[in-house]
Amino acid sequence: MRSKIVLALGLVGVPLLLRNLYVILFNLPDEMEQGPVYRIFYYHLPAFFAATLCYTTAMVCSILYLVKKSARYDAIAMACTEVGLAFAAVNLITGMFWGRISWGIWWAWDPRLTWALICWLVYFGYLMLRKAIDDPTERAKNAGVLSIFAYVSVAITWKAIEWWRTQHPGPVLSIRTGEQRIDPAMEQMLYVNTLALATLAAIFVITRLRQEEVQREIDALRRYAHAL
Amino acid sequence: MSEPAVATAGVWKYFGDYPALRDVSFALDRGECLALLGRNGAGKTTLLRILAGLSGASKGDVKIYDGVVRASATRARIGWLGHAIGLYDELSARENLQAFGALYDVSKATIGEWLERVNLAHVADSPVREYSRGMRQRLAVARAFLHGPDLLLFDEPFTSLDDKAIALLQSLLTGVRAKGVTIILSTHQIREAMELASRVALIDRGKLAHFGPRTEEMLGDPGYIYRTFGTAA
Amino acid sequence: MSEPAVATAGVWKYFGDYPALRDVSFALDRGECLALLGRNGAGKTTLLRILAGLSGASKGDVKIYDGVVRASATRARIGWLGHAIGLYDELSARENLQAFGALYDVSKATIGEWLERVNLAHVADSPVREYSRGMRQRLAVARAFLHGPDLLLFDEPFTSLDDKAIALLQSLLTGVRAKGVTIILSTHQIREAMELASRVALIDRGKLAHFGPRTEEMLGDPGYIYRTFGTAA
Amino acid sequence: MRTLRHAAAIAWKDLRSELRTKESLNSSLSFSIVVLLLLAMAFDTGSEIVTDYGGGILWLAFAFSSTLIVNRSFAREMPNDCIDVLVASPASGASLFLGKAVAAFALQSGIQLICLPIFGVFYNVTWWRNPWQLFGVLLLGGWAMACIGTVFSALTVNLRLRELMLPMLMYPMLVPALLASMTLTNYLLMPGAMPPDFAQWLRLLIGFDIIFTTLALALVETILVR
Amino acid sequence: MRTLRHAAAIAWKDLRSELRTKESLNSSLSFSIVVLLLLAMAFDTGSEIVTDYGGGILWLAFAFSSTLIVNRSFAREMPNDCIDVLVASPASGASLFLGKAVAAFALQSGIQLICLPIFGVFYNVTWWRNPWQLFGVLLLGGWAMACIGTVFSALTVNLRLRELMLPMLMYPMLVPALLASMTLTNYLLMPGAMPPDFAQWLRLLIGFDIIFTTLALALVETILVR
Ligand code: HEM
Ligand SMILES: Nc1ncnc2c1ncn2[C@@H]1O[C@H](COP(=O)(O)OP(=O)(O)OP(=O)(O)O)[C@@H](O)[C@H]1O
Ligand SMILES: Nc1ncnc2c1ncn2[C@@H]1O[C@H](COP(=O)(O)OP(=O)(O)OP(=O)(O)O)[C@@H](O)[C@H]1O
Ligand SMILES: [Mg+2]
Ligand SMILES: [Mg+2]
Repeated sequence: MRSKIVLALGLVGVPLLLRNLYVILFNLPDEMEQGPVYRIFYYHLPAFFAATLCYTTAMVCSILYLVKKSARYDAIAMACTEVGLAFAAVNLITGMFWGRISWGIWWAWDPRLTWALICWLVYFGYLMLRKAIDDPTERAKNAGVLSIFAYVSVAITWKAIEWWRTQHPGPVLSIRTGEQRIDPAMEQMLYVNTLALATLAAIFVITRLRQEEVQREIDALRRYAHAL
Repeated sequence: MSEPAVATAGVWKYFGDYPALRDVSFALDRGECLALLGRNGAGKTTLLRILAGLSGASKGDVKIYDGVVRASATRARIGWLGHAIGLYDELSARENLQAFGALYDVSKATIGEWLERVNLAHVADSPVREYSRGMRQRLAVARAFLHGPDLLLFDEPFTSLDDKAIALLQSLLTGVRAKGVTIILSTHQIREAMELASRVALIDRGKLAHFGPRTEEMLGDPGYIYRTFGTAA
Repeated sequence: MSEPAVATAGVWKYFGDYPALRDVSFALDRGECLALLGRNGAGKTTLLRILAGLSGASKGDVKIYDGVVRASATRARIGWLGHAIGLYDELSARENLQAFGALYDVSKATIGEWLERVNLAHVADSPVREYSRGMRQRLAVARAFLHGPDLLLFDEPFTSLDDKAIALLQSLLTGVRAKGVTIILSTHQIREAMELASRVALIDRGKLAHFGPRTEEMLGDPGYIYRTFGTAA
Repeated sequence: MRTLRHAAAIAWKDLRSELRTKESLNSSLSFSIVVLLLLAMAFDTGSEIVTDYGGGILWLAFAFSSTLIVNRSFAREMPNDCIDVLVASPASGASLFLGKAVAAFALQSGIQLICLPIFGVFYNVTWWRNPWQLFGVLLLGGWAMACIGTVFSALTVNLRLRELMLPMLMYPMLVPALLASMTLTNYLLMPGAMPPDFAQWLRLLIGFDIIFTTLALALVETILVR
Repeated sequence: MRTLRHAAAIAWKDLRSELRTKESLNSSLSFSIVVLLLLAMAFDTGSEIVTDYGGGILWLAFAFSSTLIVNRSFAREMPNDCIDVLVASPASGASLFLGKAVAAFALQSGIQLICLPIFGVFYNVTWWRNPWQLFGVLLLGGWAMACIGTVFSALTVNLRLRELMLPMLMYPMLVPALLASMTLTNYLLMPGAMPPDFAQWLRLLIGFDIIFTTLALALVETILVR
């Protein structure tokens, strides 16, 4: 069942990803001011969206864990956070390269950049905390609490673009600004690629989850052996 | 008075893969005194901590006076004395009792009484850091009794007490038992425990190997229980 | 072999104004085992700490194997086991013994042997944090014996050991005594100590109330010493 | 009511034992003075940098010294397993948290009050231009640090490398509050009328305090009971 | 020789219990990012401030992390009275001090090495202009912090001395060393030839290290044995 879902997602996601790459590289026109570099954008923003999706799921599952105390939710929260962190890293790194090319520096202490970094650090801290606790229930509990706190930083990152206006470009998407600031074709591509990356994220999460479950099964068997 | 004071049903506790408790079930009536015996690493402390709500069972059910373990009302009825004394080294005996007493609404007078009772009144205002080991243990005993709990969970309470202090603790325990307080104590000083106990439980590597009334044979011969109910190992 | 293993002359120890030890003088020959008895707060720990060089006497003289207490050569000959176990919770048993062994040039093989001897070999690589109280105490015993000291200073070593572990420790102690090691141990478990001791000292509120050989009466009756040599209080 | 009474008892105990040993108080106070001193030397003071970044410097010193205090908040309960006795007592997790946070807050405020005049002297700043507003900002920002710090102290108390883990988890969370406090303090140190976004930053700071206090109170019970 | 062997054993034990897993590396990594971030918040960087005061920012981050690490040095020996066993062992006070200081120094250097490139990226500084001299300054300044910090930490063991307000003096004592390190680092980050007082600051730093190491080795025995 699980593997069928993965397969289905893969069948949708991977071709979509390849098609998008083709369209982004060869079909869409250059941006007027920046030239070809801007194509990085089609990964920069969707990666952040995918990460946000992951973080949100992680937060919801953490709450569920704290209420229901079922290890399953903890595993989902962990898998989502790991994958989210990877996508957030894609957003950061593409941003840094983009910045290097268009601003000439790797990093600026612009609020948007800073928040993206803070957000990343917070979730990295989450993984560190998990690694530092050996007892599974203790780990799940503390990590769950941290995940809820951490989500505040996601919300702030999301809002930062509106609260502070600086070096990093302001909102461009029509759903946020209410007006059409970029070419509709570009905007549509953003959504389509977000979908592709989100599918990819789902595949990663499920795979990671399965790995975790196998691990838990092994643990259970070992426990059973010990109890005998 | 019909329901038991403490009832566990199929309690398991895992530390990682290691089952520290395996399927422990027993029921203890009110006013009983249970001596919890077992070799080093058998699981006595683990069981007591679960009863006190300090750690959760991996599986199974624990009832205390028909309430769940962590309910605030239940907690107010428990007197806990663990391996460590649970006192602040830099505060004085009186300040320590005040600090904990405040959580149970204990009056100043009661605190003074208990300091008298455990023979620490003359040093009540020096910091606990300066106490000898036995004095610390006596203060910890006072701390556990302070709020007049209905269930005492004592983990090796006789440790490092001298003959007089042991006699004192024994008389305190028999005193409260007469008033209907239930007592569970783990110890390796079997002789002292047998004088108090009405029931005896033996834990053997996580399993409850024996649970029953204290018999006459146990009184005189501390090795009897291990020989009769324990496994060879 | 003529000079005594441990000799104190007029040792006083003040904590502030309080004299925890008053004029303690005794001499203990090599290969003897001294049981240091006394009520809670009598001053046993204080005396042992002075002998180990962990705190200085306010007045008086201490000689260990004819050396001064804090000399490095003297320290290498002492095995110390205090109230607390003196082990790192986050390190494993083996790492703990390695860490302390390195200060005395103890070989790896010896460490493995001792882990076997105190029955901890099967958990030698889990952190001490996960040990039960008795397991910790056994590891602490191994740590104190590790470097083959000539003088053992043990403060309540039987604490929280089960019947088997007590028997083990007793046999270890008689074993090394046969090789000429001198032993001083304080305890409230008088029965267990009397089986080992060749001399008995009683400290009564800082004073050395009795120092002499262990007699037959002491063996059977743990209260005998307090009754005979102690003050009424 | 009961929660508050218990919290008061715990706060009082914490303060009492900290004032006895002064362990974290001393190190935290002297460290914040060092930070002020170092920054004063690193940046030629007198230049316009201080007037522009005075708030930043001040809050940097507070933030660093606060770690040293909250680090001990729950760590203090570890020797002799005092935490077990607290958890087994009828005091709720919320009261435990409140008590500890208030104690940390009080200690921290003491340090802030000592630091403020020192800051004034080292940097030639007239910090008493808007004293009440400034105290208000100190209170709000200080509570944010105490609140988050206490929660994370509880989360990390059993960890190896706690000393690094705590600030690494705590500061990123704190950044909004610190940023707001810094900016507000800068505004309050400047002569003249307040800039228009003063109210906005203030709202951010208050909102932050409310959100995190609520979250902490709601979640602390789960953290404490194993 | 024996002193050194014992010191090595103690340092190894300390490092082992801190570095149980490689996660410690990760957490120091993100810890240092967090501190640099905090400093960037306080001073709107990007302006010429960084090029002029880069050394100040860097050493502030180092001082902070070092305080946290070194605070634990002897505190680690307190649970279970491990310090008693060490003091009763034939290891001398000097070897105990050396071992602890070296362990703290190693941890600290690890963090510094991680910080440096991050500092470079986040503040757009070309720090590799004079790499060897820079490492030299890091070593000298780092040792000063580890040495003074360890002595300070040892005071936590000894109640009587701890109450002598010594801790209050301890951190301010560090100021000369930190100031020298900052100035030297600033010089090394700047393009062009070294200013004439470079050698003078360097001498100050070296002298500081020598004096305090000697003092510490001489005094530590008194601190440890009550
Ligand atoms: C390290 C550097 C960078 C980071 C960490 C970063 C981070 C982010 C984040 C987190 C978002 C999504 C936020 C949201 O939609 O709420 C975003 C969106 C965006 N980024 Fe970046 N960015 C970086 C560099 C750049 C550069 C150099 C450019 C272009 C010059 C750029 C252009 C954009 C644009 C146009 C958006 C879409 C804004 C919107 O409509 O939401 N970014 N960036
Ligand atoms: N936190 C933990 N992690 C892993 N194992 C643990 C933990 N706590 C206890 N154990 C293990 O569980 C078993 C039971 O421990 P417990 O402390 O309950 O023993 P005990 O009966 O109290 O022994 P003692 O008489 O020595 O105090 C031991 O084998 C111990 O190693
Ligand atoms: N650091 C200290 N400061 C002040 N008084 C102290 C200090 N240490 C011990 N004392 C006092 O000295 C006396 C002797 O203490 P000591 O620890 O030697 O007793 P003990 O014989 O070991 O008792 P126990 O059997 O309870 O362990 C006690 O009255 C104690 O209060
Ligand atoms: Mg136990
Ligand atoms: Mg003692």
